[in-house]
Amino acid sequence: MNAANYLYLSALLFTIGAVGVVVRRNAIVVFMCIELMLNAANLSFVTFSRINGDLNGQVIAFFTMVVAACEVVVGLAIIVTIYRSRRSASIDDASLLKR
Amino acid sequence: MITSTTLVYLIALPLAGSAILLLAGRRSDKWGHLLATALSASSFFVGLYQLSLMLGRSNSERPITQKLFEWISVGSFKIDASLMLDQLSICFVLLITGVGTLIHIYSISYMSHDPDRRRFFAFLNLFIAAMLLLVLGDSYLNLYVGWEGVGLASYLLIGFWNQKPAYATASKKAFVMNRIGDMGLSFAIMIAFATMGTVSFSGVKEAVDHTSTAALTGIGLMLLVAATGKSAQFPLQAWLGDAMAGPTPVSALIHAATMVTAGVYLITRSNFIFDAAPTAQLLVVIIGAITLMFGALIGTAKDDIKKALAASTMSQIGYMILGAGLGPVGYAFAIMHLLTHGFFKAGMFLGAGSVMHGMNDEVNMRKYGALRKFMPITFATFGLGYLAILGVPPFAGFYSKDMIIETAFNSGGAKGIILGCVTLLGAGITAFYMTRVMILTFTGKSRWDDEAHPHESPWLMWLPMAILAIGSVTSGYLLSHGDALVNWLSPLFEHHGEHEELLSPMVVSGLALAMVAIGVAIAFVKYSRNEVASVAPTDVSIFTTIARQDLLQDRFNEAVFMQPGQALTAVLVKTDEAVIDGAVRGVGRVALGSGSALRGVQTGFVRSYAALILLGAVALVAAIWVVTQ
Amino acid sequence: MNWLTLLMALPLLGSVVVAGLPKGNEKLVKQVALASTLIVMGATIAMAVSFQRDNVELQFVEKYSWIPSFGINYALGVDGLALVLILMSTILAPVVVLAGWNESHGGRWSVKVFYILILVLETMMIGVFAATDVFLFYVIFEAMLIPVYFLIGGYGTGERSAAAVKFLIYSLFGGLLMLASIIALYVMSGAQGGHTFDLAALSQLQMSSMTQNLLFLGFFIAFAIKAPLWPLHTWLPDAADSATPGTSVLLLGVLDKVGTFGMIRYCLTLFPEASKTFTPMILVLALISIIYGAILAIGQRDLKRLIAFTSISHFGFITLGIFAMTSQGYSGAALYMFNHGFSTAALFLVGGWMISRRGSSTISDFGGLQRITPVMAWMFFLAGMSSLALPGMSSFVSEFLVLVGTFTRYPVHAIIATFGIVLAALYILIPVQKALHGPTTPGNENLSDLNLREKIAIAPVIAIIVVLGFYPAPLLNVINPAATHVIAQLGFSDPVPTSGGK
Amino acid sequence: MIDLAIQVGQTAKPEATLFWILAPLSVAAALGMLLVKKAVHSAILMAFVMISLAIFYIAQGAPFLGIVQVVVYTGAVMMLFLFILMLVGVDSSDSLVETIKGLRPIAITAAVGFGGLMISLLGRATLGRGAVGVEAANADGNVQGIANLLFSTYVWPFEVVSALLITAALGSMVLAHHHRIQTKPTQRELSIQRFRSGSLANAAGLPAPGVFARHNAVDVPALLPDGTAAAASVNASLKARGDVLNSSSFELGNVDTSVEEEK
Repeated sequence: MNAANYLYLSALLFTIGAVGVVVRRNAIVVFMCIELMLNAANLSFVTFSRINGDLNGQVIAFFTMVVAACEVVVGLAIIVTIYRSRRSASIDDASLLKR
Repeated sequence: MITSTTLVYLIALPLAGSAILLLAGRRSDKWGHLLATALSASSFFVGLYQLSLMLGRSNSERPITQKLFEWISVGSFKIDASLMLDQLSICFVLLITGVGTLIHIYSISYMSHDPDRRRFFAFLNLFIAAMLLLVLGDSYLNLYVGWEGVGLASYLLIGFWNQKPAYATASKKAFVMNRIGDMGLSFAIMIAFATMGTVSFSGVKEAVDHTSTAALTGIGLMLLVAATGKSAQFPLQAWLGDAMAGPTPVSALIHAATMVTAGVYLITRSNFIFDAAPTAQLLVVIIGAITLMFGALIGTAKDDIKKALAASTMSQIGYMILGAGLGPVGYAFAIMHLLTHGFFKAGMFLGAGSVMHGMNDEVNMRKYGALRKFMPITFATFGLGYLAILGVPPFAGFYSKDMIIETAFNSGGAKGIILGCVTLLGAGITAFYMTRVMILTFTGKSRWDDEAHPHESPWLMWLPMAILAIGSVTSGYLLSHGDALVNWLSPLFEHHGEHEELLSPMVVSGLALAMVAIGVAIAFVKYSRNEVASVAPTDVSIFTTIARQDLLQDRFNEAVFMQPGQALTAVLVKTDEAVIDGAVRGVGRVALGSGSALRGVQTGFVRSYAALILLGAVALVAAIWVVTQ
Repeated sequence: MNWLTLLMALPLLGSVVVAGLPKGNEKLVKQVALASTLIVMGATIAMAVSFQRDNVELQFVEKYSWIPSFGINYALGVDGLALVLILMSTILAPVVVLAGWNESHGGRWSVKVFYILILVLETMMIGVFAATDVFLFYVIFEAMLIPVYFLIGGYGTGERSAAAVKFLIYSLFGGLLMLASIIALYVMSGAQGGHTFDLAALSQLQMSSMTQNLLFLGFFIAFAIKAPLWPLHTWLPDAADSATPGTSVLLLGVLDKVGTFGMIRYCLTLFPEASKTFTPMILVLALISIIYGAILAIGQRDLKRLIAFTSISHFGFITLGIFAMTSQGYSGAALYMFNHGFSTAALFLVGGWMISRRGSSTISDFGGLQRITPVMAWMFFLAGMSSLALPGMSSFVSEFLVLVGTFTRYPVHAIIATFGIVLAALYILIPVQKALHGPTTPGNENLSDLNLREKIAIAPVIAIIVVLGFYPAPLLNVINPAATHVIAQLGFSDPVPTSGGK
Repeated sequence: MIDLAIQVGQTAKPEATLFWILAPLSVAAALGMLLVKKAVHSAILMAFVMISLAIFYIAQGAPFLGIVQVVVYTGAVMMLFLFILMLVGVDSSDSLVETIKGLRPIAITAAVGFGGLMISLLGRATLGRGAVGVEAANADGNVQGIANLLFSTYVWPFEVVSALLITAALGSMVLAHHHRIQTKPTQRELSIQRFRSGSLANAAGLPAPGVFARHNAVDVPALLPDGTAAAASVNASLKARGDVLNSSSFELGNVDTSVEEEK
């Protein structure tokens, strides 16, 4: 089977994730979409690893996972904090960074 | 040339007086006027001493110089602060210090009630110093210093009572119009330096021979511009009438006897240039002739005694300029008329001052009348001056003015005839307006208000008038006896062949006297036999109206220079604000505007930022797509 | 002895002392500041005495490596022109401190800060004229803006912040262009014998005429903004309007001279060919500045703005003299720089006193001051006479030299410029008439005349103006050798008398 | 089992079958994430996608990553998500109506453009190029291979990432820590506050839930003396969840109050 198919899949997932980040308002869903994008990237890495025949891509994907985990931890903490003060998980409500 | 070490005292004494009086301030109120008068007089005596030395030397050794210090020296532009006294300068030195001292004495009394008398004397001394520098400078640039110095003194003295806005304006007008003339002098100096490499009188005189006529004409014309400014000649004449705002002694000294004749001095001093530049010389004559008539016509309509005299001054200086423009033969006569005019016009101005002094500073002659009885001495001295200006023999004007008329007739061809007629006609008109002044002021019925208590002036005032009156009577004879002045000055001027005589002196004198008689007669008929209205009649001919408005000179200047200038200024001020600064501010506004336009993108919504990032990613991928194609 | 470093260090030391003084004692602060400036003035005069007049090389040269990796040196040295300008700056500094004794009150910051800024500025004023390393010059050139920015923005009046920002941005814009040119020079020097910022070495660079023209413009625009030359002048009236009189004196009297000084020191030296190429254009700009500045001055209603515009006219004369390329023009321009410092100082200081007493800077608010405050009125009048270049005042000598020098090479330009002297009479006499003459108008009756401190402050300025008017030789003797040297280096010699073509 | 999966994955045909079954499903699940209203459903769909990806990893010779993916993502990360969802409110469902004008068309256009361009680029880059395969690299075992790299070439990033992980843990603790601005009110203060409030209705404290004698569960509202239900007696979160029993059946009116007489 052609390994490139995984790349196409990765591109599709990444795009869907990106759209999700833009169109969804619930912070948690947005986060999940970000995770989706990261995973799509990971899939690419693994595929590249296979195409090139060495394990570097897999190591990078591994790192990505760690970083993604960190990011989720901190990000969710932020969401909790915001939720505590605003009683809302909608990211549109936190729009003070303007003008 | 013989060097001297005493020349500088001529200038230093009055300059020191001025400095002491100005720096000491109110502390010198008590004795300031005396110090100033004494210093002016001592300067006069230094002048007399120099004259006696000069008389003791042979003709060629008479000019003396004194180098004070090196003033400006850059490259080949070397100007020393040095003085030169020759036969021409000494005439002026004695006139300035002599008449000046008399007027100092006069002013002690005339200004005695003024709280700022000390300042007045400081300015008078400053003027004497500057005027002496003007006539003693040995280069055009040194002359220029004195030239602007007298302008400054004149400005300060015209505006002496500058708390009156009109007087302040008059002084400013005088300064600015003089500056236009000064600009001419600057041009002359620049041309001289660029073409001859020197600006000293002796250097320029030597360089004339190998300088092109075009350059000389340029220098000559520019010198003429300078002369018209300082001597109130057409077309820069308009300031002189307004300059009468100054105290009367100032009018007598500066605006009659000395400063306004500086233009004549300049032209006479530059005789070597004008002799080599006939075009310029011709223009000098034309300017002189125009001003002569111009002043005379204005004089006929003025009711203000000082302005009438001022118009007369303008006209008389026109005679001098005309004389100076007639070339080598005319210079000496111009100077002679200048000297005699210095006596009689100063005397008449002082007389006018005396009249004003007795009449609560009223200047309108229609409010005078019959003052002969109340001011006999003033009447007598003024009368002698009057006879002198008319040119009645044997008074001073007879000798000097007739010489100019005669020279004008004899200058040859149509030019001679035209000039002769103009000068003759001028003499007639002079007779008319001076007689008018005499009649309105001293004879007829009294027309003054009840408040006026005419009285004769104190001796401190009439004494200078009397001395000047003696001068007006005798100076003409003394100066022309045996061609004294002509011979005295002759080493300075190059003589060419004499013109043929068109008319003999006797005929000219006869014609002139006839014209004077006609003028006097008309004036008598018009003013002595009829009642004079104490308010100027308004139903007068258009000519009188125009003459009363100084032949529309101010209107012309206003319409042609002042108003366009003001409009230009206003436009430029607005343009600077709107266009130039506007462009600068526009740059700022563009930055600001683009910033606030882009600010709209910063909605604060994280998702819109994300959308932008996505768009950026699309752009990036698109770029890669295009590049890798 | 490292005279120049000493001169630069002294005011800096003074500012450190001022900074260490107790906060409450304002009088002590002022006295220390005055003493520092006086010491600097004394030191400068001592240095000037040992200056060799006929030596056209740079004197009091110092050179230390500063940033070796870029070949940047701390290099100082003066020729006649720089010496004269340093002398002017250090004489003006104590005058400004003394004259503006109270102008630091009512500022945004304390009195101490004001004098620290002044003293720091003085260090830079000396440095900018003494620097012979282009990079050092640039650093000081830009660093000078900072104290001035705070002096205007912190202690000025009216829209001081806006004026300060306008001044800063204008100057920075010019400085940026100059920086680009300096970097280009540095890069080119690398290809021709080693990277350097040394002025003398850079002036030997070979470059194409196109390059030279562009680099010249970079320098020239910076200096034309500083000078300021039409049409880059609009910051000056605003800055002068908002700054305190003392700051204005330093701004117009000294800082703006950096522009004309730079034209001579950098534009002419580094780019002789381009200078010749642009001379016709620059002369026209200078003429426009002369006439335009004068007309705008006539049209001003505000005293400070009026003085600012007269300066624009005067800077036109200076630029004209520089680019006339004759020894008279050059010496006249150099002398003009010195004289303008003092005549503008006199105008601004006396004008500032008038304004602070009256509480308004609108000319028509004054009236009849001559009767009320005779000494102040006379000082203003004398300052005005100096500004209109009356013979006997020092500015006459310089103005006439510029005109004569210009006339020998560019007669038409000189003639047009001469019309400026008539306009000068108008722009001085109109405010004199409105403010000093006429009846005393309401609001002016109780103005007080100059006090002793103010008299002491203004006296040396007037004295210098008058003495140099009659005896300019001390300065001319210093300037002349430098003038002939520069003119000769550019390959010019004074035109010989033409005899009018005969 | 893993060996089996690898074998299945690496034989050409079965892998293709696996891919063509799982890939459309995972895309559909991802799209579903965007379209469903409830966050919980999104999370479940997300978990599905992640597990599919784990299978793909294993199929591509990365069994270690596949396992880690399941453990870390579906195990830890998704749990975190669900925890937070519980905190925030499991039942809350989003409105899918766009509030920022023009954002959705832009997003979709951009996404289509991005996806299209990416796929076009990928097609251009990979067409006609076969994969090398990681069999050689995995000769000593996948975990050993990765470990070799991780502790040699990537040891420095590895350390950095570990530091990051600790920092993140600390950071989240700091963020989540509730900083009390005021001191906790004492019982005394609370009781004073109750009396100071507008009415004395709650002065005695909130009624406890439950109906005595008949029912004492927390999800049943207490009965007031008049027999009606006291809404305030039930915990708000129970109400929000809708997990409140109707107390009407226990109300006084419905209780048979007839007393049987004792004989």
